[in-house]
Amino acid sequence: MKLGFYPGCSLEGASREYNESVMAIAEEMGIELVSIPDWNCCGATAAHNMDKELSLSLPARNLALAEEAGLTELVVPCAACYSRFCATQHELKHDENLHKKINGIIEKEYKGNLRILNVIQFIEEFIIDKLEDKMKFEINKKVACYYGCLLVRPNKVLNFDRTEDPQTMDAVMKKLGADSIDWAFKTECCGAGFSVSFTETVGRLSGQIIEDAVHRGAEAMIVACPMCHSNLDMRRPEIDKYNKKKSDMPIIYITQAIGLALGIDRKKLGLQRHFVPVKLNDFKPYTKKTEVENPQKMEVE
Amino acid sequence: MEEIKKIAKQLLSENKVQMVIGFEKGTANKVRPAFFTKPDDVEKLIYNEACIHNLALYLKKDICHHVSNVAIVANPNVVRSIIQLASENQVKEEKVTIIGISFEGKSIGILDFKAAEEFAKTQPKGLKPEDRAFIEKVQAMPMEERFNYWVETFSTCVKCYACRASCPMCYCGKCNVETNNPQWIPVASHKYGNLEWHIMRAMHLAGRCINCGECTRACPVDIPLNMLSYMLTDFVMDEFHAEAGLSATYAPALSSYTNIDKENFIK
Amino acid sequence: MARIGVFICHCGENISATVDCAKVAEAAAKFPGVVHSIDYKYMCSDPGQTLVGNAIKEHNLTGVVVSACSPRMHEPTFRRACAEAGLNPYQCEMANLREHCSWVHERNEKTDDKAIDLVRMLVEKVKRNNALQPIKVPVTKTALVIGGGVAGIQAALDIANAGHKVIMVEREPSIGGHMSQLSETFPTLDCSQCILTPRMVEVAQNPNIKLYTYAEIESVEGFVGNFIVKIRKKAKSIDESKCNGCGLCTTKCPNKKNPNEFELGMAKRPAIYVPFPQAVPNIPVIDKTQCTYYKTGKCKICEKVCQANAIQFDQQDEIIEVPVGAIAICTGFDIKKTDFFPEYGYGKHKDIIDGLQFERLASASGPTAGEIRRPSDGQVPKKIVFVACAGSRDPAKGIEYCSKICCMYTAKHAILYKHKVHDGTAYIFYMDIRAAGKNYDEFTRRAIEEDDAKYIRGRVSKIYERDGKLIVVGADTLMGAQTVEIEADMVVLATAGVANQGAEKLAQILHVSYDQHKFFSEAHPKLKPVETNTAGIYLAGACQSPKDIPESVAAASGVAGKISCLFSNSELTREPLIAVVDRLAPPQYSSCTGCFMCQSVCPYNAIEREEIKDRNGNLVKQLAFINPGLCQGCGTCVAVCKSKSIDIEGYTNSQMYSEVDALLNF
Amino acid sequence: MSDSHNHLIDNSLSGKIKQNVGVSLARCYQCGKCSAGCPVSSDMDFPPSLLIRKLQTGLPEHEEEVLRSKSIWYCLTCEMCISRCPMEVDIPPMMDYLRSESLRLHKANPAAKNIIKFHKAFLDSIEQTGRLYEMGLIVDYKARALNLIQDVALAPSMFAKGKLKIMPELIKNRKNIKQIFKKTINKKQK
Amino acid sequence: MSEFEPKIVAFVCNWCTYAGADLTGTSRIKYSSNVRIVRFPCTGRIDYMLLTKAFAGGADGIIVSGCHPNDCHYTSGNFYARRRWMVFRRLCDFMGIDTRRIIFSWVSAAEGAKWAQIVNSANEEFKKLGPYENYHKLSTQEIFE
Repeated sequence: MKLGFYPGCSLEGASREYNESVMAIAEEMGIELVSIPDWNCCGATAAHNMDKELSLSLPARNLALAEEAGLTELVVPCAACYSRFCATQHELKHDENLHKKINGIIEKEYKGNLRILNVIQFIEEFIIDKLEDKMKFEINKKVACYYGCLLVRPNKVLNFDRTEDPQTMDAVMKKLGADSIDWAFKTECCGAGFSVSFTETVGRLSGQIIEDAVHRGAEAMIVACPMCHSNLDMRRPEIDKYNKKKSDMPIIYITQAIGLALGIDRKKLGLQRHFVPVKLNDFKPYTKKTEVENPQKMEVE
Repeated sequence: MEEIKKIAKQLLSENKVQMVIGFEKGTANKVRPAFFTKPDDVEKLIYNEACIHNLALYLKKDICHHVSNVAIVANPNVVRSIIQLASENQVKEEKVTIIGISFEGKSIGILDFKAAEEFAKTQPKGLKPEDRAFIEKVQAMPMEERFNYWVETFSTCVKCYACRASCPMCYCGKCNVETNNPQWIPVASHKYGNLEWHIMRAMHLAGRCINCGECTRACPVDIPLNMLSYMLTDFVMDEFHAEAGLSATYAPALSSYTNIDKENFIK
Repeated sequence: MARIGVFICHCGENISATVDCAKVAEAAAKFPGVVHSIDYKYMCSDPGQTLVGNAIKEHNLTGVVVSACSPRMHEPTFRRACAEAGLNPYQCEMANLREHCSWVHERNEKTDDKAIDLVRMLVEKVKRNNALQPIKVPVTKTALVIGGGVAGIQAALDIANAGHKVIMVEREPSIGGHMSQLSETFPTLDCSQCILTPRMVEVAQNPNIKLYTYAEIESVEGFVGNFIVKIRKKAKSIDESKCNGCGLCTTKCPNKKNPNEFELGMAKRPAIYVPFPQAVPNIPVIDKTQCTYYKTGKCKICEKVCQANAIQFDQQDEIIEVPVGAIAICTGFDIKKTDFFPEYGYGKHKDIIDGLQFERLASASGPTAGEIRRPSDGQVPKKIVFVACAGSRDPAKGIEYCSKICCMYTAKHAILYKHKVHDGTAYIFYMDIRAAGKNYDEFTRRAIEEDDAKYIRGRVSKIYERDGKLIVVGADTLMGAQTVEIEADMVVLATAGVANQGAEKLAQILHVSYDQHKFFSEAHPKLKPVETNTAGIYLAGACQSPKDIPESVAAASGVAGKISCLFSNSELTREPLIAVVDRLAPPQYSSCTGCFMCQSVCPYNAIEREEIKDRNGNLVKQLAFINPGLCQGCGTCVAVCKSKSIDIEGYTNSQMYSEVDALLNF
Repeated sequence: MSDSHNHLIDNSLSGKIKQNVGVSLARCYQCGKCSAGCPVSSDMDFPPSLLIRKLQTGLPEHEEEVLRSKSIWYCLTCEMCISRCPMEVDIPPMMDYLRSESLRLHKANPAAKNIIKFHKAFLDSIEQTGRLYEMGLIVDYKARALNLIQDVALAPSMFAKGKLKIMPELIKNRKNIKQIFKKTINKKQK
Repeated sequence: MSEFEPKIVAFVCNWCTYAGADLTGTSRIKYSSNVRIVRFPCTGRIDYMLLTKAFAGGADGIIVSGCHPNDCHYTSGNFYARRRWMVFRRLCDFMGIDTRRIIFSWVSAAEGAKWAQIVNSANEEFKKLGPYENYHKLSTQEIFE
């Protein structure tokens, strides 16, 4: 099974562990992720902050390269790149002459019929069914699933899950046997691009996110975006300074969680690269349930 | 053929019917419709592959007006026409006795309407392959060319209305063509007048025509005007799954509806 | 020869601002058959109408074309003016130069040409109009009132007191509607039950009113004065004649765990229940989907305890067919539930409730007997945040209108809360206080000044639960759009008023038009607010758009007035624009071929089969015959008739042909 | 729809926003929901709804305040405002437009100089290598922003955890990237 | 004037689209002025021969509009009309009459804006198609050839 893949710059650099975990579970499930030949940076927030046409051209070049390579689906683990690709595809689809103009700028013929998948869609479509017979452990921990802002918004463009209180990552974690808590900062912004240039804001925003999750008893936070991960993990000193109390709740990627459930070696998942050490262990061994236990009734009381 | 004669003679002699409609030898080995009122005239009754006129036509003409019960030698086309006329309340079962006969001339015997419907259902229906081929050929033309094709084809029409006279479904006492306030259809046989006339005729036959082909046979200038109705027969079949001349309680296409009729062309 | 008079109206300057009326009048004068063509500033005014009258007498006109506003507006006015001047009213037509021309185009030559075309079209048509006399139709002097809320009750009582029979159909087991769920009502804070229950009893006791509760409208046929209504009286499984309303069955019923719709899910009720203590009729109903007997065949405890043995398990739904002359739609409204708001938690927080639920908390017969307590843990909330405009004025959520009553009932809630919880604080996030009724603004000032409700001007962006508290994140735009965060114990959303759930289906049964929000459409927003476009069907109350109680009651009395005036004369005159089959001398009798395709398309089965017999009785021909009493003038038969044997007055074939011809071949 | 009366060019800033971004600020009735939900509104000098109010007046002095504001630079375009706005006023693209206008007219607020420098360093790295060279970005940013000591402690542990790539990754077709930059952002700069 | 102005005739039903057009007027929504509205009691009353008559008379485009299904004031007029239009469009298409020049729509009494949008988009469409020469030619000059 071959799928188009766009790692993005952070997966090659500061968030290598995200790339390693994606590759590990893909390999485990027999999926080959084919990177776009000679892909370039999608421009992330910097590009659209400074110049609209640049912010459309950089992603468009990647999409054009992917189409030329004959790919039909494109897995984009990083939420920022995913959001930029979908925004570009959406805008160029709805504005004919802008589409022509951008094609002129990138000197390539970008058509726009590529299916762009974020990491959760990739898991839902290609991983989740094969999970049951390959799972070795149950992640029997209380986890807080954190979606961030660019994974679910703007809904008109992405049309993925609910914008407030999304449930798709929670559903995956439930499949892994985790208890995903109901908490209030699922889609609040972590401070994203201000990590370097306006760090105290990141301290406040990420601090509120960590504080709410810890307060509700989360033992780990599950993320699906390298920018969120670096803010919540690397900027933990600023977070603790804002919250005026230390927190050692680890931040792991959804792909790392699946890796742990599959019993993949922790080094292969890059767990050793985290700033906040991931001291999650003694998982319950997973026994494949023969009869389907009754679906957990959504008790209102 | 003897069997048909025996039935007809018996019906006439027992005065069950006052008239039998069939075919008799015409001049120069042609055939012509015949109206026998006396048992021994029935001898002249014949049936061969030339007998293709749709005799159901005469049920609505004056000749049958005062006849309380008429027997008619009916090949499958005639049977379907009679059933369609019955569904349009033009023919009463007690006034018509159908003597069924296959296209090849094999007698089927007297059929009441129920039996006639069963018989009609078993007969080959719908368009012949060459009709469909013609329709596809015309449909394939680009629109401009198609329009000019039909305008040219109809330009030879001289408005003799033979097509109307030969069609069993055109039984209106006063045809709309003859109304002049308002003058819906121009009287003159110029291109415009002919086109409008044939549009109206095709619309009137939508879902009612049983594809007997009489109209184009009757046309002195051989215009393929039956093709309009044939195309609509296919259309009514695909869209409304309805076919004329198969049931005496059939509701014609344009005077019935379902709420799942297609409306993808409506904004 | 036709002698047509053309009158071009300036309509003040509504038309003359973009159409050169003099030029149109001058052009019209040249049309063949036009003998008199003038333009005037206000045709519909009294002098304007006298102009028409005089012109008819002076030039003995045979036809009049008034080119002004839409015929849907003033056609009756000008037809009456022509009748008074001796010209048959149906010889008068209107060209729509305002709504279809001056108001929607620019001032230029093309617009003038269009105006001239429209006038020419109507002149050609009026030449072919026939003089017609209105059709007299009998009137059934019984009114049908659909809906038993305050509007339905008021309408029914007014009509009944005018001496006419009324049939009231209410979907719920008891009448009373949403008003019976309220605690107190603004602006006077008098108790809702106290002012409503007597009227409900009056309905039950009024000899002229036949009340069907737990019943719905199945179908409506016919037309004004002659409707035939089929009512589906759903089986209550109780014999209403025997039951004396003792309520023993409701106390003894073991199956008590069903959500109570009247209490909006904040309380439970047995499977056999009376919605609320003051219910009229005070007869319980068995909910077949919940009753153990209907599900498993066991139990029947209610039957055992009932001394009047009124329980009737095998009772079936009943279809009642009844002739009525007029229909009043008073089906009321509903409000959005809290699960409609993603940013406020999709309805999962139990302490975020809507306005009606707060009314139940405040109501003495409510689940908490009038004490304001939180649904989650029953604690008395010390801090409540009221959120106005929840869902209303929000095109993103598909509701762009203002629901009109929320500002008032939110102020009322703040006052009630202060009276019951003296040390409580009420915060109200509002957009603009819309309190335009009599004593309304004074009422909101009272909430602010005497009961110190804290009004914050801004919307709430998010509400989430934390340690049993509800964190409300809003903005205060009067403080430079500063973010405001309040830790509340309870939140009340003043959610948007929307159409009732079955409104669209009912509109289609009655053939009345409705808007994109499923509110019924009134005939004219200003001049005919309580009528619909369908003659004989009227609208009262919030089913037309969100309304408060005074407006609903006023509209209901308006409807009662309209219906009483309809019933005041024994016969009803109806537009003579109906279809006619042409007739010819024998032996043809008519060009109709008797194919009866027309009969199968007629929605009012107004077409019968007329038998033409010769002298000794045997059938010559069958012809279509149109019953003038039933024909509503839709004209479908005319377009379906192949031989064009049927024509419809007002839209005859020659008229429509001449209109199209006049528009194009000049 | 030939809306005749407003085809005359509205050259106020809000008019230009309507022209170039297709966002009509007249729809906003100042409900404040965007300001309430905005994560950085407390940092901003004018919260989003107040910013729009200033643009609605169409007065030059207000437009000046907007172009020189901190708000347009602090906006993270996290799309929270548009997802909850009752009148669907699309603020993020408006902010993008105001930022490029503010840069074009050299009115960028000094308090935002670090943010702008970071973006410039970020884009320079892409322009050179086709991808983001994080080490280069930090060095370039520190050279521009001159706050050398910030995050110095982080570098060794980043390196130890293998998160710091020493050598930049150069894509093959860098000419294509340079072309793109020349035709977009650099074209405007000159 | 240089630009081609198509002549458009609109056949509308009185209870819905005519009232919708009234609402377009009361809400002062402007739309192109080369459309002329002909009022019918119901779409069921619109005779297909009037459409060919309009083309013959020089119309370049036709709009036929009435009540949405289930909203018909006379219950079923629009259902019969819909079926009639289906058959008529198929016949015209087969005979090469340009069905792109006939726009069918449902416009309710509450959809004033939709009516203006239908007319404007129809006007644009007919402008692109240009005058309907070969039908006008047929019904005018060729008669006297």
